[in-house]
Amino acid sequence: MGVLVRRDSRILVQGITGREGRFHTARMLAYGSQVVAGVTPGKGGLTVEGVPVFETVSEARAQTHADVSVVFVPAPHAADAVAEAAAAGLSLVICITEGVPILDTVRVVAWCRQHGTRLIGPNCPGIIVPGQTLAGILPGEMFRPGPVAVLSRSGTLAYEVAAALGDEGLGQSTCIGVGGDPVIGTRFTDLLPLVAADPATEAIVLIGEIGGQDENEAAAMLPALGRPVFALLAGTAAPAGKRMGHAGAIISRPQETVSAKTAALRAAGATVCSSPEELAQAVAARLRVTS
Amino acid sequence: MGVLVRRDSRILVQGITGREGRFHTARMLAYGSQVVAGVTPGKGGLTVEGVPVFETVSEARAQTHADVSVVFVPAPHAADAVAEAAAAGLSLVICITEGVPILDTVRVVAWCRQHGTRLIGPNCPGIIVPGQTLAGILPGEMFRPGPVAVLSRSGTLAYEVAAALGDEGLGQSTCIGVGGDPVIGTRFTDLLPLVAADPATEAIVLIGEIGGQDENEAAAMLPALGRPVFALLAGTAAPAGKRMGHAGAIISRPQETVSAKTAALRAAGATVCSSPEELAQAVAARLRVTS
Amino acid sequence: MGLLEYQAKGLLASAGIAVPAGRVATTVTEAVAAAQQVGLPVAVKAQVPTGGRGKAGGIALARSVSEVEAAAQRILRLSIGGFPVQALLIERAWAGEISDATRQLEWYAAVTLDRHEQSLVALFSTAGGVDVEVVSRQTPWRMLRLPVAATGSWWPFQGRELVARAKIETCWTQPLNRLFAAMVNLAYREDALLVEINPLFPAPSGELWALDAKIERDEAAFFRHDQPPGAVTPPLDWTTLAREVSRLPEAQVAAVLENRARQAGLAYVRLTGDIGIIGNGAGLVMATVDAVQRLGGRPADFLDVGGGARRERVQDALQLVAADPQVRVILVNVLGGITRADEVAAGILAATGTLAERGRRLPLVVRLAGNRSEEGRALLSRSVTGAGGPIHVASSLTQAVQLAIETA
Amino acid sequence: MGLLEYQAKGLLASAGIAVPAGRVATTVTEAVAAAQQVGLPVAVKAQVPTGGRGKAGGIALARSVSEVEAAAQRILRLSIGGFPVQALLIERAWAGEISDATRQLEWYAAVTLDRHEQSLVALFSTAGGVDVEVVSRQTPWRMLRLPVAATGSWWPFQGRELVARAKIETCWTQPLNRLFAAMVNLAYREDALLVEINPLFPAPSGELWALDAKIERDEAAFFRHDQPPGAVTPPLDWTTLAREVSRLPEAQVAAVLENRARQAGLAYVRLTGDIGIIGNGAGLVMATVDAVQRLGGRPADFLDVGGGARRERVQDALQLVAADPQVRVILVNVLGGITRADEVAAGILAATGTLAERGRRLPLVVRLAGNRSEEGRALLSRSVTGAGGPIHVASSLTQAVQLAIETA
Repeated sequence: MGVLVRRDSRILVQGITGREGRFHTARMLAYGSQVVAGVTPGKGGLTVEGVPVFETVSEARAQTHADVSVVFVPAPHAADAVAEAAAAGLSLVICITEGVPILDTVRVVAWCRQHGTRLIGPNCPGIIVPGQTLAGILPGEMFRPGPVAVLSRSGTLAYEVAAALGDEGLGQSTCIGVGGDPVIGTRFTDLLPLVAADPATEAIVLIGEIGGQDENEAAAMLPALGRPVFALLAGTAAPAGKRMGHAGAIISRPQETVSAKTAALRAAGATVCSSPEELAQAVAARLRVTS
Repeated sequence: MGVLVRRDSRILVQGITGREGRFHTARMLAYGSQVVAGVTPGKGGLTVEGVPVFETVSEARAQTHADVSVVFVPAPHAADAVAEAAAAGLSLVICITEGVPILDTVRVVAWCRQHGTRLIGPNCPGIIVPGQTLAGILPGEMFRPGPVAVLSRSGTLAYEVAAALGDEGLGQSTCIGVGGDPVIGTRFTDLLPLVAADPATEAIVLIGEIGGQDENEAAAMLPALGRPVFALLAGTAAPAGKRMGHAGAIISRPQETVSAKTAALRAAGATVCSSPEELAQAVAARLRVTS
Repeated sequence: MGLLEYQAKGLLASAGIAVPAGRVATTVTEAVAAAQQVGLPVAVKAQVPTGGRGKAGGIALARSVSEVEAAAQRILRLSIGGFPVQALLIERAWAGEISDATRQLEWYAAVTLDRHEQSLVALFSTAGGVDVEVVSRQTPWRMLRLPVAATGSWWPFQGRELVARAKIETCWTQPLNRLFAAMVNLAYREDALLVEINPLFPAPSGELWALDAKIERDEAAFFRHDQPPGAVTPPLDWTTLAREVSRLPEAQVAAVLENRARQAGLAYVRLTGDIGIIGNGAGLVMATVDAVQRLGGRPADFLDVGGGARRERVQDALQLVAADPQVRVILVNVLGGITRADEVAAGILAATGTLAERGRRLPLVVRLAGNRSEEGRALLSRSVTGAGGPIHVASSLTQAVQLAIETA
Repeated sequence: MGLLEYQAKGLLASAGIAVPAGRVATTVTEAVAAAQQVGLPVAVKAQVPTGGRGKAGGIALARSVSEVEAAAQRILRLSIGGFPVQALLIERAWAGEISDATRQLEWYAAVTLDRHEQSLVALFSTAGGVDVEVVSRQTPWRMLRLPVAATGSWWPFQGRELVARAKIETCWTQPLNRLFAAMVNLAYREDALLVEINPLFPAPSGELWALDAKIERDEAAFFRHDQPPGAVTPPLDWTTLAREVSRLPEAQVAAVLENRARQAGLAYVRLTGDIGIIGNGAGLVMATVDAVQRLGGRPADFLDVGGGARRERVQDALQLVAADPQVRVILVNVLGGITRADEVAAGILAATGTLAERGRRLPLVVRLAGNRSEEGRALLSRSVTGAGGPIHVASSLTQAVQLAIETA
């Protein structure tokens, strides 16, 4: 159980000796994640939070059989770190780093595709399968096991939704933050089939926002999923043409507004809500009916 | 029926107004192939052998729904032509052109992979499904319909084998020349599963040569195919370290010799023969037993 | 961040793209010298990091030295979109600027990031010029669009494709291939997310000239490039900023605050209400703005401090929002993850301390959750009676929003 | 086609890679002047398009002007692997050439095409020098191998990977990244299928020096590069070639014929028998060679005229094979596809005509099948009584081989 990661996922932390890497390694370990290796060039041989540090990903992988990498490497070197993980054959790379130059991302997304590596992010909070594993920076205490899969373009808004679901007594099967940058490795449409195929998932929550057309494309996919879908879209009050967030959302075309996305999702059968609380209540009502 | 191409494949010829393009378009049409469009930049609006010529592949595709391109464009521009066909969404591109710079091929192979386009060649004779369609330059009169799939690194040696099979009364289900260059779009290992899945194929002939390890990799795949495999390997008398042919075969490592490849194929259950006649007789004997 | 026209044209020239002869001038004297050097008639063009300078009177054609003097004098006194004109580009005037005869020959070429393609795309139109946005809205088929390989390679067939679709002479294939290869190369070299040439003039000689140009760089990649002038960030001083803002006409406040926020590395958009909004994560901040509006309040801004913000950054954020005279209450909504709520709390306290010293006492509504939120709330509760305005600590987003609306 | 050492080093230098100071000389006088310019001691190195020049005495260390004179005089009289020495590289001698002290610091770096990876690969070893082939055979783990992206991009992590696997100091990461990025870039720019630096000297200063270099370009890409000297092809004249070959010691015949074939664009490998073999398509020609050997004959060569050969090419092929004194019969095996058998027949007739005029009457066995083979056979049968030797037309490969063996 768990989409993309599971209890026995063997996690490698790139940039483990940095401030963020070290801090979140401790949190992941505390959550019960199998963090088996770290990589920081020039720091091979050290130990961080009991985790051995290697010079290169390929060495770390050979020694520890790590299969998932979580990247905390600073933005100027983050794409290189992701490329290294892909070349070393890791199947999943989660790039937490914010502020990666966008053309670096464009290049490394293509590189990952060539190497058959799935990239989540950059500029994302990672993945949590509550009660099993945490691969990223999501605050574990805000999540609990349950039947709701959460896919989100926003990290903190996903925590908010998880908290609201928790208030309704609902936990999450998996929560994946895909990242807020204009170019990301994995989008809603890549994940929806995986999430729908997960037997632990009874409902799907999509947390989208203005900008891009990922939600509209996701909408086209919903009817075939066989799971109720609930959506929350941020940016109703956002003016067109203004970039909301650093690398983030901007309305360039009419179909990129909240109202257009709401219409597309509703037409595809999704329940679109206007606040985390309303969304949590809608999910709870639906799951009570069906169970 | 037919692997990769079929009777109703809609063929586009890139470089149709050149000497080779025009000549082989006529031959393909005479064979019964559906050559629906040609492309030569600057010659849009002309007609060659009754086939309309377009400026670009995307225009040709939009107008004629061509799904296979056969490229006769001269070597300096061949990779660009292949890239154009891939970008226009053709699913199969067959590059006949000989002498394409190898690093052009390296680039365009990666490009085709990104676009989900299968590239056959370069420096290949193309594909024939005898009695149905010819997409390339194989001499149609040397082939006839039958149960033997032929995959070959060499064009002319494939014709030789087809003639020998014909002398034994055996025809071919499909014959694909993968091309003789060091870097090619599609290799034996890519094609073997497709050929084995073709109900018209009762036996598979691999025509290999010294150099590279494609035959050794193919050998690893044979046991799972469920079809008898016969092989002919050229270059028994070739000295090591000498390049046999322009871009072609060279023995760099011990496992690239005919004897090493013979051993690998035999160990995998293939019948390795020393001449086209012997091979044809072996196939005939085997198919008589099984039928 | 957008480069000024002369900077953009310098980069285009370095990539081998033809641009008109031109020189930068910052005074009337320099402008006259520049005009004599490039040769009359010249275009005198305000160099400001904003659009609409034509309509604002920031471009003039000058046929004589006295016309250059007059134009330079006038334009150097302008302020366009909140930006005082500090530099002029004096450029050899182009046929199209003198007569309308060649206006039909204004093409458009751009290389820009496309979210949907997840790569750069090349845009090309033979209907360029000032109305290109109208063209691309009303006759979208006239704006051609080709994806560019993730690796930045440009294939010759792409030029043929543009020529065929635009229905222009095939003799333009080579020039367009050269132009776009250079533009793509430039985009990668300079980490530009937009390289736009409009108008692009197809000269009878077969050359393509960049008559105006816009280049926007990815701010995330500044570390590997020379900083454009003005990108060096002085520390944010509240008193100076608040004084500057208080003197501006309302129409210019947004541009100044947004520019200052960009320099401070904050993602900020000014809106038109009275509740200042600060949070971490674009989605969360947008949702907070949405909630304020939905519950009947009027958001004054969107401000995202980003992930992992330290106290200094939070302090800057609060000071920036507090410098906006329309703000009557500030709502801070932080969900700790990579950001630590105790750092945020410390930043809030530092800011309210400073603001109180300068006499700006704003009520704050703070909602902290997640990573280190208890520590953060403890910090705030110990200091509620501190130097700033009152700090209300809310437990949920809805409660926080309601409190802010009541307070405003 | 391999470049000469000085050409290769010139390209490396143009890519920003450090090479020793050196100059080319074609006479003893020039050699002395060059030595004075680069500074004694110098290495005097024969510039020939073949390996093994060290063992053949083609490299000498010279500490004085008189030693330079002596070495230049001697080496300019050498012929190495069939190639008379026409140029010398006079190069500032490197520590390792003077004493063995730094021999342990001979590293190896190459970028070369890898069939299996279908791309370029980077090769690196700290056990370089003359024995690198032994190293890579006996201790293959000391020869590190990293695939290079199809697009030619080199990632910084690749240098870290090399450093970690080679167990050298991490201070070499940057120099190796710069070196390999430059080599990959050079390979793409020059269409090189091999860029090899051996030895590569890691100087204590942190620079990596290319002490010897080999670059092999893809002949198929010559159209977009300057032709290396010697690549311009004079037409193949049988009389001249046959005379030259007849004067050579047997050991040099193969090199000269193979070189001449390459210039004529023919894929030719000399073997040691008496049956000359010509065909179209490498696989078919190899199979023909194999068949001759299997049936008891002795193949004199492998010659592939390639696809779509016209008559001139076929004529050149026959003349080249006929210039080899060991050949007693020529077997032509052509299966028409993109090649037209009638063109081949016309080429055969043209060649036999020329050869007969010059008194070289060789029996031919010709097997034509496929595209236009009937027309081709008709042409040949009308001309069997022509000027050349007898032409036997065979109907199958086996028959053709048997006929050739009987005739030889």
